[in-house]
Amino acid sequence: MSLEIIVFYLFAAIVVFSAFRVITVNNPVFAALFLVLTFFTCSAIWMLLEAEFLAITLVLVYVGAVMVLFLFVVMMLDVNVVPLKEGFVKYLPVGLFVGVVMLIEMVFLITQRYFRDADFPPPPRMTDADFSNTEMLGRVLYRDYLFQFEIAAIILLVAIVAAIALTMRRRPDTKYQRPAQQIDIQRADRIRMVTTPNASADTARPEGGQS
Amino acid sequence: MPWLSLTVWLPIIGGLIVIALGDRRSRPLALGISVLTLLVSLPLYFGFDLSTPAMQFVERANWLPGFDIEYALGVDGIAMPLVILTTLINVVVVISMWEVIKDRPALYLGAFQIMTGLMVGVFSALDAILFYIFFEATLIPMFLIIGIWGGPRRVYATIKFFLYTFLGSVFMLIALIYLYRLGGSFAIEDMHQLAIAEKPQFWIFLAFFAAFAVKIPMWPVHTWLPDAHVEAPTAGSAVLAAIMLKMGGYGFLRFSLPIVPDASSQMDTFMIVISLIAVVYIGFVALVQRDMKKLIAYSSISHMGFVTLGIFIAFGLLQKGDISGVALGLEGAIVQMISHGFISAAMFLCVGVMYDRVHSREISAYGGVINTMPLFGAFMVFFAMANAGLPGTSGFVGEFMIILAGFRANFWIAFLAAMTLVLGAAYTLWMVKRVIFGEIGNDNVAALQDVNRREFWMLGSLAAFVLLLGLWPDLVGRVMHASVENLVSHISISKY
Amino acid sequence: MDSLSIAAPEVFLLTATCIVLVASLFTKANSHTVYWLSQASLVVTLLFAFGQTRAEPVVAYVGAYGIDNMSSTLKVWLIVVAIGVLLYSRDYLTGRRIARGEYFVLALFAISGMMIMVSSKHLLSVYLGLELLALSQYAMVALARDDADASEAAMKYFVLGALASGMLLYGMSMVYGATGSLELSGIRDAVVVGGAEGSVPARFGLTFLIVGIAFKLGAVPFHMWVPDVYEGAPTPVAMFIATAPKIAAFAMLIRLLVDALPALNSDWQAMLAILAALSVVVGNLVAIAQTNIKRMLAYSTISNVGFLLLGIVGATPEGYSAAMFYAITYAFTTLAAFGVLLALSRGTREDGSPFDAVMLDDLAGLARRNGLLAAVMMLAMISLAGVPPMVGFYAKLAVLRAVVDAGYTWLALIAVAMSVAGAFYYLRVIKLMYFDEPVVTTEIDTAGDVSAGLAINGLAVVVLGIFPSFIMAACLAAFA
Amino acid sequence: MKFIYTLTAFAPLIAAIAAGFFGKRLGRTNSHRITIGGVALSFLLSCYAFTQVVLGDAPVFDESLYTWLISGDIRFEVGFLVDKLTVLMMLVVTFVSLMVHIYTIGYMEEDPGYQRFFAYISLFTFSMLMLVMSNNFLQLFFGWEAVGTVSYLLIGFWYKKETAIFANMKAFLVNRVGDFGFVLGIAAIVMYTNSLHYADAFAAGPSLVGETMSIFGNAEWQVLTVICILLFIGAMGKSAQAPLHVWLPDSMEGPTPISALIHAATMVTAGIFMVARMSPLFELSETALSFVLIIGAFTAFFMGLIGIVQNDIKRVVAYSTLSQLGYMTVALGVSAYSAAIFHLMTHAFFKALLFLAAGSVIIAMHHEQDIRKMGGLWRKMPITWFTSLIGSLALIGFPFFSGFFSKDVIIEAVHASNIPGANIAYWAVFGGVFVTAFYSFRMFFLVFHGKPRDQHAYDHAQESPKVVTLPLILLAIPSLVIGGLTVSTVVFGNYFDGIIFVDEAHDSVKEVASHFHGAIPFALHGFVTPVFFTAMAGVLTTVVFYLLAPGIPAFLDSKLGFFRRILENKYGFDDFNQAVFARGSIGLGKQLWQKGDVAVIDGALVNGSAKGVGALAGVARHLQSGMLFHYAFAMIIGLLVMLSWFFFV
Amino acid sequence: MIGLSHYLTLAAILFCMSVVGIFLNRKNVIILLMSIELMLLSVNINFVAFSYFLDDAAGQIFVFFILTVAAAEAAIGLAILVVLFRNRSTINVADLDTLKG
Repeated sequence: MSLEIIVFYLFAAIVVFSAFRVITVNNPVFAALFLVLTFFTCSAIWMLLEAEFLAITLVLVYVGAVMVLFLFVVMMLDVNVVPLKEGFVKYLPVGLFVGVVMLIEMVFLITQRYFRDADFPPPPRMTDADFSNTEMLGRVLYRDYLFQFEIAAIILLVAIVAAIALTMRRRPDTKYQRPAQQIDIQRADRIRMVTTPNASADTARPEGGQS
Repeated sequence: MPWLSLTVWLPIIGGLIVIALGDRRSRPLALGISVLTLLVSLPLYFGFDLSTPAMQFVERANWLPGFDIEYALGVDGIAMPLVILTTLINVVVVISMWEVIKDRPALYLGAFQIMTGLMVGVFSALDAILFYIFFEATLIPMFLIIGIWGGPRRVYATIKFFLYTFLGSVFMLIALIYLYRLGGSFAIEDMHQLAIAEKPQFWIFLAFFAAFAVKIPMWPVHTWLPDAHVEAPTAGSAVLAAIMLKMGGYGFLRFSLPIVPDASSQMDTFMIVISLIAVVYIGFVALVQRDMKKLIAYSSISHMGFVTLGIFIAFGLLQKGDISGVALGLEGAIVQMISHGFISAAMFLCVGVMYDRVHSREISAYGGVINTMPLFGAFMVFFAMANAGLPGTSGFVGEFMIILAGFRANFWIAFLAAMTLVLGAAYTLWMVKRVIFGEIGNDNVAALQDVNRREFWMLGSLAAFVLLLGLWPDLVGRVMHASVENLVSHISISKY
Repeated sequence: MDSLSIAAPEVFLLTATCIVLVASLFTKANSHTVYWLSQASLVVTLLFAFGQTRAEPVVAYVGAYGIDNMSSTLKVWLIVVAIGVLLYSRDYLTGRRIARGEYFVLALFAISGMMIMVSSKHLLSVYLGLELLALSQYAMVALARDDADASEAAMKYFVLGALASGMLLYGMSMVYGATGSLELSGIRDAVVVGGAEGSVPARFGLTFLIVGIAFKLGAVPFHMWVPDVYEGAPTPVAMFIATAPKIAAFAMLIRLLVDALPALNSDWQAMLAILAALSVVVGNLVAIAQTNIKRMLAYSTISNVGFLLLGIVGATPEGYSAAMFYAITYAFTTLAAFGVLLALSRGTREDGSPFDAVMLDDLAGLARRNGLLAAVMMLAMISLAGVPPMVGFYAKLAVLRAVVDAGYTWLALIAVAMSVAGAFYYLRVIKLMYFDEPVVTTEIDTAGDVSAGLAINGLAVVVLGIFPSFIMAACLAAFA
Repeated sequence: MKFIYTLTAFAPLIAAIAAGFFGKRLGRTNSHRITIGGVALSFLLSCYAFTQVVLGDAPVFDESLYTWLISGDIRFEVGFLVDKLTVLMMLVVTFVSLMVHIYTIGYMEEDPGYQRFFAYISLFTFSMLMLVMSNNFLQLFFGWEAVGTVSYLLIGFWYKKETAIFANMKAFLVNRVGDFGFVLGIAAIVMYTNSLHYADAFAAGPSLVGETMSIFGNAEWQVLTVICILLFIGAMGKSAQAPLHVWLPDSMEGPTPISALIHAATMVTAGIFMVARMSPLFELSETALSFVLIIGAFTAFFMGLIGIVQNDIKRVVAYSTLSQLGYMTVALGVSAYSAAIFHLMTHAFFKALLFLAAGSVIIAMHHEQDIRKMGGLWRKMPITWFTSLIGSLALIGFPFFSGFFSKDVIIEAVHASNIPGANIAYWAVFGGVFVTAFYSFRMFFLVFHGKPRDQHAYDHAQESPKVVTLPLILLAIPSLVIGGLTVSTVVFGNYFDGIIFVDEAHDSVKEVASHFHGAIPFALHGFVTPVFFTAMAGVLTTVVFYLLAPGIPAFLDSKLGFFRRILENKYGFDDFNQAVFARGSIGLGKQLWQKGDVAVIDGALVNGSAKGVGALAGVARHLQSGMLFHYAFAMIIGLLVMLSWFFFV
Repeated sequence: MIGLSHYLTLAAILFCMSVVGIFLNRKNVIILLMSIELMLLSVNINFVAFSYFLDDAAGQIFVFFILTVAAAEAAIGLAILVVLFRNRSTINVADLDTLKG
């Protein structure tokens, strides 16, 4: 049993366990943290598949950005955690049954019978010192997948537009400063001349006295 | 001149114009269109070549090349009389609604014109899909006519009418597509030449049956008709009975018989039995109706039973080698359709004349109408007699021919069919007795005004046709011989 | 043809969208600038797309993207429908607290996404186009931010959509694994016909792909989002979702099943046959029980999708073109129906909230209030019911022909029988408009261009019903 | 000749159209002038035809006017066959019709429907002429139904009278029952001879002997028997043979002139005429002849009996008509066609006379028709009295009166016949003689003799105007003499040679003819026959009952009330029809409608399935629970099912 | 030695778990979103594994795009969640049942 196998099974076990916890824990904060764990271990498994760049990206993008976003939202919404358990047990048998049947079917179809290991021998190790997975991806990405890359950019733009459009609120009671308006001010806007009918001498020019 | 296309499209486009121009001028405009339509349809009769069974006045144009669907029109001796009937009734119907309709007359008149064009299309289409289109499209104006201008239960009636007939015809569509798959053509005449195995024939027959039996309507899929008739406005009832029902009979002649003769032959006992049930059972049902329109509607079903009877005794007679009887039955069926077109329209218009004055269709709301409306009473009695199949009126001709033919097939067929002589007279005359004769029934009747000039000409023209066809049915008979002979030749050979 | 001009419509539209996006920041909430800019960019895009209709089929961007007869035709119709969508939406958005600029921007993005789906020659392009469309739609549904129903609908749509695209992706990964290619042509060449054992992984992937496609189309049992989203979403958004994306989903179906996996047709034919049957039955049946017209139209969509799938079931070029015809005509027929609803949704209710015509009863007596709207709605309903001579009849005829040709006569029988049940609820709409007396008798006035648009739209339903050849010819050419 | 015959038939039609459509514009006088002119023209042309055909030996005219329709190889034509039988009928019809036209001027004088009435009776004359002149079954049926329709219109002439409009409907429907058989009979003829033309059918007749058809199960029926019985059912309807006689007494609701014209002289004899015309067919089926004989005998005797208890002057005559029609039918049954036609002719005159005389009495009594309220009128209205006497004597078959010749021949022929059933028939017709005499003179004495029972009416009674009495006189003449003048030619001569065909085996008239040595010896011999004694016995009984000892009838009444009630109920035919056919049909219709159409077809199947779909939709919509996890679950299940595909396919 | 099927099986397990998670979770929409992330992860494992065993960079590129899209999706999903919470004050899945039938 080689180290690779031990590593694979270890991490696979963690992936499965943490994924299981993601869908079973009560508290969404824990779920998010288990999801982080799943991503981490998964990234390790990708390392075994020599997908170094993606492994790093997974950690950076998912753990660093997406999961933080999740946690942020979870915290922000401040959901009551207590009653979330009910119903789960009731539907567990059905869920398990469906899941297990599906798994059996899928595994039956994808394992040794059709995707035989013999038909898919592991490729020769990229032992070249100057081989870079990142560089290889970069070349392919920017040469062959330029078009899709652009679309992906648009998708991100859509996400930005959408997220802003949905969540940004202009509250009516929010106070804004408008510098241009502040500067562009006339005397008449600020001062009202008041003439009192029974004006006495010492109050005859109150404003004039102040300016 | 493309007379057929003119007859189809003139009223359709004219109807749209009527709708578009609004209510103010709609009446004369619609009348003009209907008369013009009648005029352009007349060359079909007078220019008709009696000697050939081939389609005449054929027009073809590429229409949907991708679908293999052609715009192909043409008439033979079976279709042409129905086309003329349609245009004739259209004029009468326009006259009938002249003053009667007050609510949105343009839409009403326009809908009738459009429907006329579509119905002419049904009878003259040579392409199965074109036929289907016209066949179905007629539902829309009728749906609106009943629904908008109908009686209190109009919504129920019109939706029932639409769905019932729609259900029937969609299966026909599948059958037509299936036939296309077999023969690679949607042309009806090509379909006539197809060889079809036994099982498919049976299913195709069933599909056609679903469409046409509902339309004509046969027992037991008839129940939409009384409701539709009762709720429809007068003119709607008239057109429905006079022409729409004929589409079913025409369909049997044009599709069921020549395309699937073997299946038709196998099913003929069944068809004859339900036709006879229609004649007898419905006769009894008509007897007890309290609503005049319902009574006439049931009488229509009973009369249409004769049509299907005349059509389907053909096979038994063919087996006996009795070609003459076959022709008698088939021609009788066609004559019966034409005649019923005039008589049922007239009966409904008669009820309409009374309804316009008293606003009731109940038999019990009348009595002694002839005291105040002698002229109308004369018309009503005349049409009632025609409805009861009095010789000398057109109502007699078809029934007589079919009874003659039925006797050749089987004594009991003729026996049961001939029961209409008694039943038909019973329900019609009993109604006449209660409505027309007797002392003045109530104040409404006492206040009745006799028919005005418009109504007189409307009923008078129908009476003239009823009489003309009764005294000289050869006017219609002569045009159909060649086509019927052709039809007989189709059904006398197996298509396996 | 250089690769830029191959993607010219998309490139232009995306660029224009960015301009619109910027413009929307600098215009007042109730000005029509953004609307006109959007329409202008769509019109120009239409010209670009039209320019491509006669181009030779070509693939560019290393097999990622290309144009062929189908894509160019579908794009034209997509844009035409989209123009109608924006036209009908305009007045509704005015006066409601729905972010208007964003609506147009997201709509334009979604249209780009659809155009990309239509032209994709590569699994990744399909996926990205799909996501571009889907993400825009999720956001659009939620645009009515103060509407609890809209956000519920958006959430449901989002979760189910993500689930579906997850499944689609899983299928793509399997297909990739089985064939070693992401290009559709590569996949087609790699899946060998007849090798029963060898094609199993691809078939396995195919199952997941079908889930993704069926979800996008709204076929039973992947349809559950449709009614809720139609009902919950603001009507213009529901209209948008109901129309153009069906064309795109159809294109995706063709790309994934016909272009990529024709060798597996016996598998997907059977699956689609069942989906089609279920859709037709469930769609028509449940629609009968509806009182909300948007929801009713949703079930109508489901049933019509069933019909569309019938065309594919035959797996013949005629069938594909029939389905394509169906998708196109369905889109603009539904557009007319929603257009009328939007035209009706004006004024306020008694409590001061803006009036939305969503319940069937809101249509009561429409014929007396506005003849044009009623007529257009009636034409649309008759067409959807498949009654000749409306265009919907030809669409049904074409798919039925395809399905009968393929020997699935039983399927055709189920379909037509259910379409009769379906006719009932379409008729009910006509009944309400024409036979019933209006509750509110005020006349409804619509903007001139909207009236004109609706009139043209309604007329198209009839005229194209009588002369469907030119669309049909294009559809046939797409699969010639 | 074609033109003349056409004009003969159509002149009354043209007159009818003129009076019917333009009656108001023409006015009363012009209307009756036109119609009388039309019928008179017909009569004159008939006379001309008679001279040509009978005296001048013109060839038999058998041509078609126009082709009505062609279908298959069957030609439907409208045409005339004019032979000696036809001209005889034409003469009778046009003459009686002319008399009735003239009579009507007086009878209907005050009626507002004056023009309409003339139009109707002219139309009737046309129809009847079409019937008798037809050369084919189609036109025969046309005329057959047309006379029925005019009869319908005329019975219901006073459309306000509830009884009248009930009677006309009843008449039409009962006739339709007969027509039902008639049409089937025509259909059978067309089926087996492939032609509607008389000549073809008669020519084909002999070849059908022995041919059979199955009707009930496997029992084979002689085709000719079936045809003849079916045709005769038609005749039963029109000629009011039991059990289809029920309409005729009720038809007396119509004005009296039409009772005379239609319901006594012409229309009701159409059936007799038809069977005589069809003699070449009937002769081929002994079974059918027996059937005819039995029906006729039953009608002749039992319908006459009912006449005894009637008190309405017209109904007495009506039952007498039924009975006399029975005699004619009996004659047909024993193949004495010529005798039947002969009796038809004489009966036409004297029965029309009796009816018109009754009408004259009714006018005098101011539309009182109950004979129990009359009496002693002979002093007031001598012409009516005298002509009535002639009519009554003719009716009872008093020697030398025309009725004697015809009736005696029939009775003799029945006696001589060997057709199965002839024995019974003989006793029926023999008994009928007594009955006839009894009711005839019962009425005669009650009306014209004895003390006036209603003094007021009697005081106001007076002889009718000339337009009424003139026809009476003109009809009385033939009633008196026509029998004696023509019996030797028509019955015993060769008048019907080549027209009426009698099988040697059935030829009962030949047997009678062997004792016939001229009209006068025949009549003289009539005084010493049992028939004469029987008739005289009947007359004497009435003299005793109604003139000498008026208490006897009342006494008998109290003793024999049961029989009287049977007779007054007309053996229950009407009640039976009303209960079984009328109510039965309505009940059946209601059942079929409410249970069949409304409940089963519409309720259960149509609306039921619609409701079912609706209910299903209501249930199905709950699948859409609104729950996100259910939606997801549906998708997952969908996926799972499709995945499972691989394991099952 | 670890073959392709190992990775595929792992992905399948993750896939099924996410599916079950979506079905079983009736309380918290956020966990639904996380389940979807799990599903995408399983797809990614598939792609990476295939990419490795087919020696083809396309698979990894696909994963790259999936990650990008997933991030955008998460952003929009969470934005919708926020909107939903504002309107309904709950993110309980079982409470999202106004639209039904």
